Amino acid sequence: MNNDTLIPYIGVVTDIRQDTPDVKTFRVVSPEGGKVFEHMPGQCAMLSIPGVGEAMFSITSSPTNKEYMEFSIKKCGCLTSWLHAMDVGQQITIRGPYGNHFPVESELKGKDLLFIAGGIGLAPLRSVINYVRDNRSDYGEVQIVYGSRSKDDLVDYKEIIDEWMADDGIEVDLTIDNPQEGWDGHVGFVPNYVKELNPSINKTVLICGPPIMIKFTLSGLKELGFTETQVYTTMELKMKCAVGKCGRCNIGNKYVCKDGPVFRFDQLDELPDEY
Amino acid sequence: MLKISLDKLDKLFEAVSASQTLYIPVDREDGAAEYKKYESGMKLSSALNTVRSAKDFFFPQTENLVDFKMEGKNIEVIDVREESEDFVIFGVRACDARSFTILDKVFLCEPVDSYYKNRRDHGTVVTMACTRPAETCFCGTFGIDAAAPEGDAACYSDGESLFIEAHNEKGQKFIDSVASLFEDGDTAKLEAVREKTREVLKKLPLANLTTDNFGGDKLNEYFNSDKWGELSESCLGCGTCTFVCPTCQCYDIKDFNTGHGIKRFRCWDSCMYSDFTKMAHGNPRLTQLERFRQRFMHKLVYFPANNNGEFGCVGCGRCLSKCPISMNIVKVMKALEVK
Amino acid sequence: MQEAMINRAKQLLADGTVNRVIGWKRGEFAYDITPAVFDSADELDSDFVFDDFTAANVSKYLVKESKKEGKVLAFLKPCDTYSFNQLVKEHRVVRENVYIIGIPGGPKLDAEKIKAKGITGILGVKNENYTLKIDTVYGEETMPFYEAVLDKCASCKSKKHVVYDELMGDEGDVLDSDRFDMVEKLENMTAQERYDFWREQLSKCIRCNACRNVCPACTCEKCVFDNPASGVENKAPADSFEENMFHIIRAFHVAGRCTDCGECSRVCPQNIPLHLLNRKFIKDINELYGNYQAGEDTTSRAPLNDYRQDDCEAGIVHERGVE
Amino acid sequence: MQVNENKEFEPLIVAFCCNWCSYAGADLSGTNRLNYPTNVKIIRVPCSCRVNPMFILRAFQRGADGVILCGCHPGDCHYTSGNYFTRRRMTLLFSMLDFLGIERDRTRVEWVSAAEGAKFAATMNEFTEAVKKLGPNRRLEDLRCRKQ
Repeated sequence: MNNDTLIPYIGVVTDIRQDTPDVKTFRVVSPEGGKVFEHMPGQCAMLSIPGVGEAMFSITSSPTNKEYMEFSIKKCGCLTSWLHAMDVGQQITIRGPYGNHFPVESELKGKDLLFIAGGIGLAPLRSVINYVRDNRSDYGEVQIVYGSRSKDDLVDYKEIIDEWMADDGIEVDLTIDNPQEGWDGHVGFVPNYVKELNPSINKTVLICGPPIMIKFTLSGLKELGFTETQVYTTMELKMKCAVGKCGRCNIGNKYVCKDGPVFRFDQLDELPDEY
Repeated sequence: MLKISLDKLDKLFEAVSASQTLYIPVDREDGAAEYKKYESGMKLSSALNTVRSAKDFFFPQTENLVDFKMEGKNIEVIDVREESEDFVIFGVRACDARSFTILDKVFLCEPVDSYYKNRRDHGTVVTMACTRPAETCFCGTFGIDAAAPEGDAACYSDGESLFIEAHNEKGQKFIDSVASLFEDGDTAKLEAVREKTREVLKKLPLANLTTDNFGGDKLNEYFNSDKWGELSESCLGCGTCTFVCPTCQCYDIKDFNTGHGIKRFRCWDSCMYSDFTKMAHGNPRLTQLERFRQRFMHKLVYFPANNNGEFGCVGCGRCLSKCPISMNIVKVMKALEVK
Repeated sequence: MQEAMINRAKQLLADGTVNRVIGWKRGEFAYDITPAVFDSADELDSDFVFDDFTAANVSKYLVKESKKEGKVLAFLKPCDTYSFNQLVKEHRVVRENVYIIGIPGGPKLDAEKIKAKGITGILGVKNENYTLKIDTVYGEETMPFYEAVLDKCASCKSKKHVVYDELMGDEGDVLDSDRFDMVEKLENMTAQERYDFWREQLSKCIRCNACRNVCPACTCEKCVFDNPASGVENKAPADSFEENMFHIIRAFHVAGRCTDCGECSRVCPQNIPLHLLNRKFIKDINELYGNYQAGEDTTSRAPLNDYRQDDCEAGIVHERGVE
Repeated sequence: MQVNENKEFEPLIVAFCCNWCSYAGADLSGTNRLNYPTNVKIIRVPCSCRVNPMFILRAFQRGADGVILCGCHPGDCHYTSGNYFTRRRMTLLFSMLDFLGIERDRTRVEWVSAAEGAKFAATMNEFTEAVKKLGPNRRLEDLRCRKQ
């Protein structure tokens, strides 16, 4: 019998990094070493601890990383609490890659890119950002606007400072919600910050974060002159099968696991408001 | 067409069940019918339909997907799949036969569900034409002819004999395997019976129900209809409609810790249940209105939008007779329809 | 009766006593009525129905309805008043927000029983001197009224309304019913026979949860069987054990609170006689701890919230019935 | 549990013991060097009243062949009245299990005080024997949990 997508592979957690108080980044490889499967930026995988549960997580590492995959996971439910309690060397099950991806090889190619992320919303975008950094000549200017509740809640802070900010042609604008000791950067919410920054309307926008942030940022972008066809986001709903059969992650007739998770806002506009 | 006398049906069942598992609808003590594995002496039910639909045979209520053995930090994945044995389902009605086409669209599209395909490949569907449709029947609404069912092979009764014809290779193989019991028969009387059935079908109370105004193109119009509140008001949020429905195919995947391993199984799930879309950080369908809407939008709008206009309902009428509060797809269609 | 009910409802709507009415709404056929809330006289005129098929118990809807703005008028049959009273006792409904009109009870009919006679294509059902005249697409059929009566009505326990604001029709009495006969019959079987009986019945269960969701005593905000943290959450009966456990625990959880309204068996799509489990508890409670009828009043202590120092020991199970 | 023809069937007994009387009684039987079968697995609960019907059923699901519930003697409950409620609950539950055709000797309630070490041992011996006679629990087991 052919392999079935519902039967998972084994993944070994080789490194666990505490990013913020409630976010850890897990490095996963196959037991033989190397990646369990290849993916595109924006795609997801189903991770599970048998007996606890299975859930969809976006792959945070870039496909250009040939050694391992990374997942940045915020502790918020049953499975994620278990994942956070794991030690290095623990095996988990993994299946994927699922869903579509950001159109890095088509629509985004040659474009100036504006990434907007809030909190753990950076996780799916990090994959694209690093993909773009590794294929730098294919894309124009890159601007990253990233905000979170506090300095401690900025995911991948070290990588942002040491690598992204050190790159030429990448502008990184960080912001936190409230003033904090030891923070001399911008203070304020992401939507307002984006308006203050007044980015060029030629940029293509990739946005991910809490729904409320997306909502206000989007209306801010529209005020600046952006159109919905310029803005991409990635969604998440409850999933079980991850292949469009179990019937729960739909928004209208589109399944987030199969037709998403990446949507352009004009596509979302045609769908009912149920997410 | 080939025929066999109705009083020789048990001979046919004996012959079929000698070589493979045979399932036929039989009457239960409480008056309802259900599919049972054929054993000598069982009588074919004359009931119009079974309470549980025939989808069980290809998409059972629960099935083991995979086992895990956990040892220290290590996990062993055990593939529990086995090649299914050949089986025959006899006496499937036209509506249920069509439901397999709908389930196929979900489970056999890429990536193919090997669990479903395994059973589908090994199962032969022998249908039975209806002669006494009920008031709850509206298969005609979905272009199904109850007097000429689909399936691998189809049977028709004229009250004396059972006629059989093959629709494909699988059906022909079935007929060949029991050909010695059949003889050539004259279908004149049969035609009359079929004509009579079609006359009855036209007189049924739901005969005029159409899907003309439903489909993928009115997605937001129906989604935002103000009728949903009233329609879903008395919904109990049970799963009766979903579980008796031959086309409802949503499932859940769960793990069961047996104490000496983990069994991952899938089971039917219902969009009517409050935890269907519940995630750690919230639930996009918080009230019964949204859950109720999802079920009917899926059948009448989303499914046709994704499947060239085919609807996710076959008009079998099970939900009409089984819903504890008698709220069903027909009432929804009539209340919702925008001409 | 229906006419009188509609008129009275319209009066109460008009004089502002209530702002909506909960009752039953006409369906597509003769028998498929749906509980519904009516806001206006027009709606009442066109859709309100009260006939031989209005068996659904609307008490449970009042848990939600009574918490809304304004007062709701509810027509309650005798058995429904027991359920309602029990909900009042458990502080699940806001009594002040409900105006209750007691209406005569059944016996109500079960469309499934008509269909089980092979009668199909039903277009209309008329009761003429306790003979049902059934108009079908295949011609007219007849059957005795009493053969189509719902099981729950066939063993009716009471025609008395235990709570109401006003009464339409005559008040009835608590009846001397034969409702424990089947329980007794089972008790007198051997353990093996009982086991076989229940295995056959419970193996039909598809876990649709209709019995639980319709039950006026099942009003937990979150059922243990829906709670992933409970360790017993299950959606489908993956094993015969789960079939047993669900029904044992469900019956146990309503033991001493179940008024024996019979809705569980009425709605079961697989015709499992679930009421027998509840009646077994009621019968045991009556025999071991004294007669108790849940819903009869709003003040007495429920048998499982109460004890006596000289209660029998659990070993009494060994001394009763047949092994 | 597999019934092996060569080996005598050894039932698994789960005993729920209340912290204040029965658990202490079990302790006493130990300090007095009284034997009770190793088949008995004790689960300590704060009061016999803590035992929910679900606990009993889940013990059977997970492989128990008999379940016994021990608490303080009526009137001696550490929480005044807990065991009175237990008594009603378990009477009804056991009666229901009996009604469903589950062997009635698989369940039992026994009152064991902290001073009754001998009674504890005797009860466990007796109960284990009774369950042993019944053979493995087949009517209220979860096949998935059966060890192959």
